Amino acid sequence: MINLAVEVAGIKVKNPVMTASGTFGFGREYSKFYNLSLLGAIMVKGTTLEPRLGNPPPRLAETPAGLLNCIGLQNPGVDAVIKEEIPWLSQYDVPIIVNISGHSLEEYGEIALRLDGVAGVAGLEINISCPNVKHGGLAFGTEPQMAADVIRTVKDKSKLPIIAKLSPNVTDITEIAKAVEAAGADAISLINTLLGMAIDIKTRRPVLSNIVGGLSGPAVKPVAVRMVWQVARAVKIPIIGMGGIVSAEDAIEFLLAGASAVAVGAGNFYDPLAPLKVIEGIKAWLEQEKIADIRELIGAVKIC
Amino acid sequence: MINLAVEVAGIKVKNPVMTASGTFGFGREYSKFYNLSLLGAIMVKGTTLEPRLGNPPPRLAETPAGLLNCIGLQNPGVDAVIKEEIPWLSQYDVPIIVNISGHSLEEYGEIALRLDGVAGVAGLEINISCPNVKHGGLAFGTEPQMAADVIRTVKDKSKLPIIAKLSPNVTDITEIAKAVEAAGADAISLINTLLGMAIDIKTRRPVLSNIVGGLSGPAVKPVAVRMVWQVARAVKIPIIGMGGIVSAEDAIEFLLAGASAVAVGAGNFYDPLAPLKVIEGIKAWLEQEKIADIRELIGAVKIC
Amino acid sequence: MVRRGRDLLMVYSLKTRILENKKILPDFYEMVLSAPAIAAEAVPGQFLMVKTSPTLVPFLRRPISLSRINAEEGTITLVYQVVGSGTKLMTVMTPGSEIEVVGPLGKGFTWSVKDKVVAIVGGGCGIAPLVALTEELLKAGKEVYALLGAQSRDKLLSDKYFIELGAKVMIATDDGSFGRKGFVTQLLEEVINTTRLDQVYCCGPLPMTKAVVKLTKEALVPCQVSLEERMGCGVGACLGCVCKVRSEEGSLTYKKVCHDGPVFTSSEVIFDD
Amino acid sequence: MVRRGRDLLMVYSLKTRILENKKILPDFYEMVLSAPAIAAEAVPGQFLMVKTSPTLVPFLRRPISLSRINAEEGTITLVYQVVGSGTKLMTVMTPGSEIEVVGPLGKGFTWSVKDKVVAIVGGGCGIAPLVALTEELLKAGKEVYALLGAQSRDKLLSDKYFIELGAKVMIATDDGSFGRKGFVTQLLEEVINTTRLDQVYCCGPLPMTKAVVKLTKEALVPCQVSLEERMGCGVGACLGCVCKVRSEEGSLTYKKVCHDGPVFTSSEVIFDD
Ligand SMILES: Cc1cc2nc3c(=O)[nH]c(=O)nc-3n(C[C@H](O)[C@H](O)[C@H](O)COP(=O)(O)OP(=O)(O)OC[C@H]3O[C@@H](n4cnc5c(N)ncnc54)[C@H](O)[C@@H]3O)c2cc1C
Ligand SMILES: Cc1cc2nc3c(=O)[nH]c(=O)nc-3n(C[C@H](O)[C@H](O)[C@H](O)COP(=O)(O)OP(=O)(O)OC[C@H]3O[C@@H](n4cnc5c(N)ncnc54)[C@H](O)[C@@H]3O)c2cc1C
Ligand SMILES: Cc1cc2nc3c(=O)[nH]c(=O)nc-3n(C[C@H](O)[C@H](O)[C@H](O)COP(=O)(O)O)c2cc1C
Ligand SMILES: Cc1cc2nc3c(=O)[nH]c(=O)nc-3n(C[C@H](O)[C@H](O)[C@H](O)COP(=O)(O)O)c2cc1C
Ligand code: FES
Ligand code: FES
Repeated sequence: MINLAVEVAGIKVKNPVMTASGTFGFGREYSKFYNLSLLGAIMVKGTTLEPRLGNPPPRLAETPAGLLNCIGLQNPGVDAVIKEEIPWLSQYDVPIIVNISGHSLEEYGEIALRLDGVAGVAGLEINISCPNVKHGGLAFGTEPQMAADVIRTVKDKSKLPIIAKLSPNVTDITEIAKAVEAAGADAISLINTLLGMAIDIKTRRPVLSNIVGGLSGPAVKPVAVRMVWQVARAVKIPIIGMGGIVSAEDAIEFLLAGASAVAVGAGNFYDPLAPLKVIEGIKAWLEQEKIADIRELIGAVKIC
Repeated sequence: MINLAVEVAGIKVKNPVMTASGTFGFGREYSKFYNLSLLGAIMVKGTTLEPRLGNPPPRLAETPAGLLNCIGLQNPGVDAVIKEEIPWLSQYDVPIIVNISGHSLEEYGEIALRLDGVAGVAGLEINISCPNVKHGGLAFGTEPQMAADVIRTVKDKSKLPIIAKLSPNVTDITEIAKAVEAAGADAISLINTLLGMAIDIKTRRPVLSNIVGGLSGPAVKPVAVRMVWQVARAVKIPIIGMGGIVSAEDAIEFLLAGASAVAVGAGNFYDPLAPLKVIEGIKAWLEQEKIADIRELIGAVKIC
Repeated sequence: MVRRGRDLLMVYSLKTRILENKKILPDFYEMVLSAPAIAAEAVPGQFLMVKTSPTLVPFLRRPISLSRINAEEGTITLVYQVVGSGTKLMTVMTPGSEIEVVGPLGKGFTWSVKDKVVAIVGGGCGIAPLVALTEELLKAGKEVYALLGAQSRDKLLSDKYFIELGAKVMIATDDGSFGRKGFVTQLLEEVINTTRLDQVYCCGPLPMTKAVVKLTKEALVPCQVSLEERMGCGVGACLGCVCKVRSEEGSLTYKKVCHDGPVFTSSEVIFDD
Repeated sequence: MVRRGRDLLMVYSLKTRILENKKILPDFYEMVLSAPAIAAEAVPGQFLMVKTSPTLVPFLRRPISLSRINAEEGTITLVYQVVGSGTKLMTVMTPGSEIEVVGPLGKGFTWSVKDKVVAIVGGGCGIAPLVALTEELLKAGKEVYALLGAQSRDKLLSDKYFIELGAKVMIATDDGSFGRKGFVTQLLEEVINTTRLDQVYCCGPLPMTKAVVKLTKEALVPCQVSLEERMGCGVGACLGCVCKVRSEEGSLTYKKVCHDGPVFTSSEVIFDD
C-alpha cells in the first residue's frame, strides 16, 4: 500500500493535491464533475469582510501557456461564506481552507475571528499577495515587516492553522518567507500570481479592465518551482506549492523542490478533471518507481 | 512612405527591431539566413573583461512556451570581441550594441573604457541583471543604489550611449529604473530573464547544471509588457522592450506599452527569420492601420 | 476511469469522436461530434468548452454553442467562425480523431406553452445556437420568424436550413449582397410593427443585441439574449466571465455568463455604452 | 519573400512538404520530406531543427538527423523515436501537409580516400544518421562493417536496409531477441580483433559512445562520434549545446554540438564520468 497522506500545518490530508483559491469557487461547480472528497483539500475563493463585486469585465486574458486575471476578489463576504458555502462544502470529507484578504490589519483580524471555530474550516490561507486590489494585496506581501504583521494579527485571533500565501513579485522571496515563519505562520503557500499585462493592439487598450492582472498557469511554473526550492531551504515550516500544475509530473516537480503539498489552480480550467488526474498520476508514478510513501519525495531534489 | 525609423539613446535605427543579447551570438550564425543590415540593431552576446567558459551543460531547459538558460556568459572576453567580432560585424550597415557584464564596478568600468571609441560600436548595454553569475549579476540589478553605481561608472569611462538592462526579479522595477535614469543612463532595456528552475523527475536532479536559470520566451511576455508600461510612466529616457517577442503583434504590444524599440531574443530559436518577420509584419500592420510613422505607436496604449 | 461523485451529474468532461469537420462558408466550419450523453441532456443555448490543441497553447478552452442537438443519433453539431488561434486549430482536426469537450454548460433558451408567435434574431456566428432553438420552437408548434443578418452573403449562416425547417426567414446583409441591405434590426422593427410577437430570442454581436433589446423593450415584447464574455473555466468557478445585471432588489451586480447565462432575460442585463 | 544577404548561404529555413510519415517500428517513425535545396547540400551526420507544433508549445525546435539524403529526387528522410511531446506531435502530421525545418546544420562525418575498411557503430535512434553515411561510404568504395545495437528486436532500426546496401551487418540486442545478446561494443571488439579498421563512426547513447571511444583509442583506430546535447538555436548562436573538448593548446574548453559538431573526432571530446 502506497501512502499518499501528508500533514501540512497540522492539517491531515489524504493526498497532497489541493485546489487553489479563486480557481475552484466554493467547490459547487466542480462537484458536478467528481466527488470532492477525493481531493486532498479545497482552498476556497478569496474571502473578504464585506461582500465585494470585484473588477468590471474583461477580467481574463489568455497569454502563452497561461492567463491573466483581475477578478478583484469578487465574493459574498465572510458571513455569507460561513452561512452558505462552508456548510454545503462540509458535506464532503475534505479539509476546507479559507483564503482571506483584507484592506487593513483590522480587517484581516476580524475575518480570522469570525472564521475561528466555524465547523468544517480546517485552516486559513492568508492572501497577502493578491495584486488586484489596491489596498488589500500588493503592499502587505512585498514587505517582510508588513507580511509578518498580518500573520501575527490573524494568529492572535484564530486557533486555526495559518498558511501565509506569498506573492512572487518580490526581489527576495526568502526574506518574506522567514518573516512570516517568525511571525508564527504554520505553513506557506506559493506562488500567487505574477503581475502582468496584455494590450489588445486593435483597440490599443489593455485587455483587462484593471490594466494589470495576475499571471498564472504553466508559463509561471519555472518561477514557482524556483521559489518553492528557495523557500524550502530558508524555512522549516511546510510549503504548499502551486503555479502552473496541470499534470502529475508537474506536481512531483514541486514536491521534489520542497513542497509538502501542491495546489492546482488554472489547471482546473485546462481540464476540469486535472486534480484527479494529478492524484492518480502521482499514485501510478510512485508505484512504478516503487516508492512506498509520498513523503520520501518532499524536498528530495538532488543537488550535487 | 511609412517611417519605421526611431532613435533610442541617440542611436538612430532604421527600424525598431533589434536582436537581444545572448540569443544572436555576434551575428555570424544568423548572417547565413539573411542580410543583417535589415535589422534595427544587434545586441551582441554578453561580454566580460576576461574570456569566460560559462557553466557546464546542460545549460538549457525547455518550459511551457519558454526556456530556461544558464549559459553563464560564455564569451571570448572584451579584447577578442574588439579584435575579431566587431570588425566582422561592422561590414553590415547595422548599429552594434555591446552587452557588457562585470564582477565589480572596476570591471564594468574597464570594459566600457576598452570599448569606448571602437569603430562600429554604437552603444553599450549594461547587463546588471544576469542571474547566472554569482558575482556579476543579481546583486547589481536588484538594488537601486548599486544599479546606479554601475551606470555612473560606465558613463564615466565611455562617451557611448549607455543602455541599462534591468532585471525583472525585483519588487519594484520603477525604483531601479529611476535610479539608473538619475545616474545618467541614456535608455533602459527590459526585461532580462526571470529566475526559474526545472527539475527532472526521473533523475530527481535540476535540469540545469547551475540549478537555477533565466526564464525567457513567450511565457514571460505579460510580465515584460507590464514592466515596460510601468517604467515608461516612471522615466523619461527611452525603453527597449523585450521578453517573448515572436511576432509583429507582440512587438506592437511592447511599443504601445511604451517601448521605443524592441528586441527579439528566444524568438530567434523559435524561428531564425523571426526578426525579419517582425519587421515586415509591423510594416504591413502600419499600412493596414494607415499609420504613417511608427513613432505614433510608442506609449500609445489608451488607459481610461 | 475517474470515479464520479454523489451529486446528480449533468456536466461531462469527455473525449468525443469527430464525425465531420467541414468548411461551410469561407470563415465558418461545421463540426459534428458523437456525444450521446451530452446530446441527451443539452438544450438550445447551451455551449461546450472545447480543447483546441493537444499542447498547453492555447491554454484555455473555447466556448462554442451547440448549434444542433440530435439526441436520437447521439450527435451534436458545432458551427464555428475562424477568428484566432484556437478556432484555427479546430479546422485541421480530422473526422475519426477525438476532441475533448466539457458540457453541456450554462443556461439555455426557454419557451412557454403560451407563446404562439416568436422571432429569433441572429447575427454572424450568433446564428449558430438559434438553429437548435428554432428546431425546438417549431417542434413545439410555434410560428417562428427567423431574422438573419450578416456582413455579406458569404458570411450568412444556415439561411437555407431555416427555410427547410419551416421558419419565416428574412435576411439582411450589411453590404446588400443578399436579402435586405442594412441591419437585421430593421427587419425586427418591421415584424414588430406588423405582428404581435410573444417572445424574441437574440444572439449576435453586442451592437445588434443592444438594438434588439431596445426595440423589444419599447414594444414590450419579452426578449432573451445570449451573451458572450471571455471565459476561463466555463463552469462558474473562476468569476472571469461576468456581466452586469440588475439584481432582484434593483442593485447592480454581476452574474456569470457561463453559469447564470449565456442566455439572460433582456430586462436584467445592463449594457455599458 | 525574405531577401537573402550577401554571404554564401548554406542554411535554409523552409516550409517543406511531407511526402510520407509512417510508423516503422513500435516507437519509431520515418518521415520523408521534399526539400531539394537541403538535399542538394547536406552531408551525412548533419541534422535539421524541426518545428513540431503550429503553436508556441513546444517552443523549441527538435534536432533530428538526416537519415537519408536523396539529392536526385530532392528528398530527405528523418527517422525519429517517439520520446516526448515534440516527437509525439510529429507522428500525427499527415503527408501533403507542411513542416518547418532549418538546415542542413552542423558538421557531418568525413572520410578520406585512404580509408579502406571502416565500421559504423550505431545504437537506438543513433542508427538513423549512419544510414546516409553508409550509403556514401559504400558509394566511395569502402568495405563497411555495420554494427547495430538496440534494446530488443522491435527497437532495431534499418538492419535489413544495411544488408541490402551491402554492408557487413552484425547485430546485438540487450535482451538477445535478435542477433547477439549483449552490447554492440562487444561486436566492435571482435571486429577490431580480427580486422584492421581505418575508421570507426559512432552514434548512439552516451554509455555506448564512451565504450566505443575507449575501444578505438586502445586499438589506435581513428573514431568519429556524433554527440547529442539539448539545443536552443541549433545554429551556434545561443551557446546552449556545448560539450567539453580539449583545445589545440591542450586546455579544456567548450565546443558547440550544433555548430562544431554534432560529429567530433573522438580524441578531442572529454567525457565526464
Ligand atoms: C457562450 C459562448 C458561445 C459561443 N458560441 C460560439 C459559436 O457557436 N460559434 C462561434 O464561432 N463562436 C462562438 N463563440 C465565440 C468563440 O468562443 C470565440 O470566437 C473563440 O473563443 C475565439 O477563439 P480563438 O482562439 O479563435 O480566438 P482568439 O482571439 O485567439 O482568442 C483569444 C481569447 O479570447 C477569447 N475570445 C475571443 N473571442 C471571443 C468571443 N467572441 N467571446 C468570448 N471569448 C472570446 C478566447 O476564448 C480566448 O480566450 C461563443 C462565445 C461564448 C462566450
Ligand atoms: C544533433 C542531434 C541529432 C538527433 N537526431 C535524432 C534522430 O535522427 N532521431 C531521433 O529519434 N532523435 C534524434 N535526436 C534526439 C532528439 O532530438 C530528441 O529525442 C528530441 O528532441 C526529443 O524531443 P521530444 O519533444 O519528443 O522530447 P522531450 O523530452 O519532451 O523534449 C524536451 C526537451 O529536451 C530536449 N531533448 C530531449 N531528448 C534529447 C536528446 N536525446 N538530445 C537532445 N535534446 C533532447 C528536446 O529537444 C526538448 O528541448 C537528435 C539529437 C541531436 C542533438
Ligand atoms: C481566476 C483566478 C482567481 C484567483 N483568485 C485568487 C484568490 O481569490 N485568492 C488567492 O490567494 N489567490 C487567487 N488566485 C491565485 C491562485 O490561487 C494561484 O496562487 C495562482 O493562480 C498560481 O497557480 P496556477 O498557476 O495553478 O493557477 C487566483 C488565480 C486565478 C487564475
Ligand atoms: C540563451 C540566452 C542567453 C542570454 N544571454 C544574455 C546575455 O549574455 N546578456 C544579457 O543581457 N541578456 C542575455 N539574455 C537575455 C535576453 O537578452 C533577453 O533579455 C531575454 O531572453 C528576454 O527576451 P526573450 O524572451 O525574447 O528571450 C539571454 C537569453 C537567452 C535565452
Ligand atoms: S468562465 Fe469561469 S466563471 Fe464563467
Ligand atoms: S543550440 Fe544554440 S549554440 Fe548550439
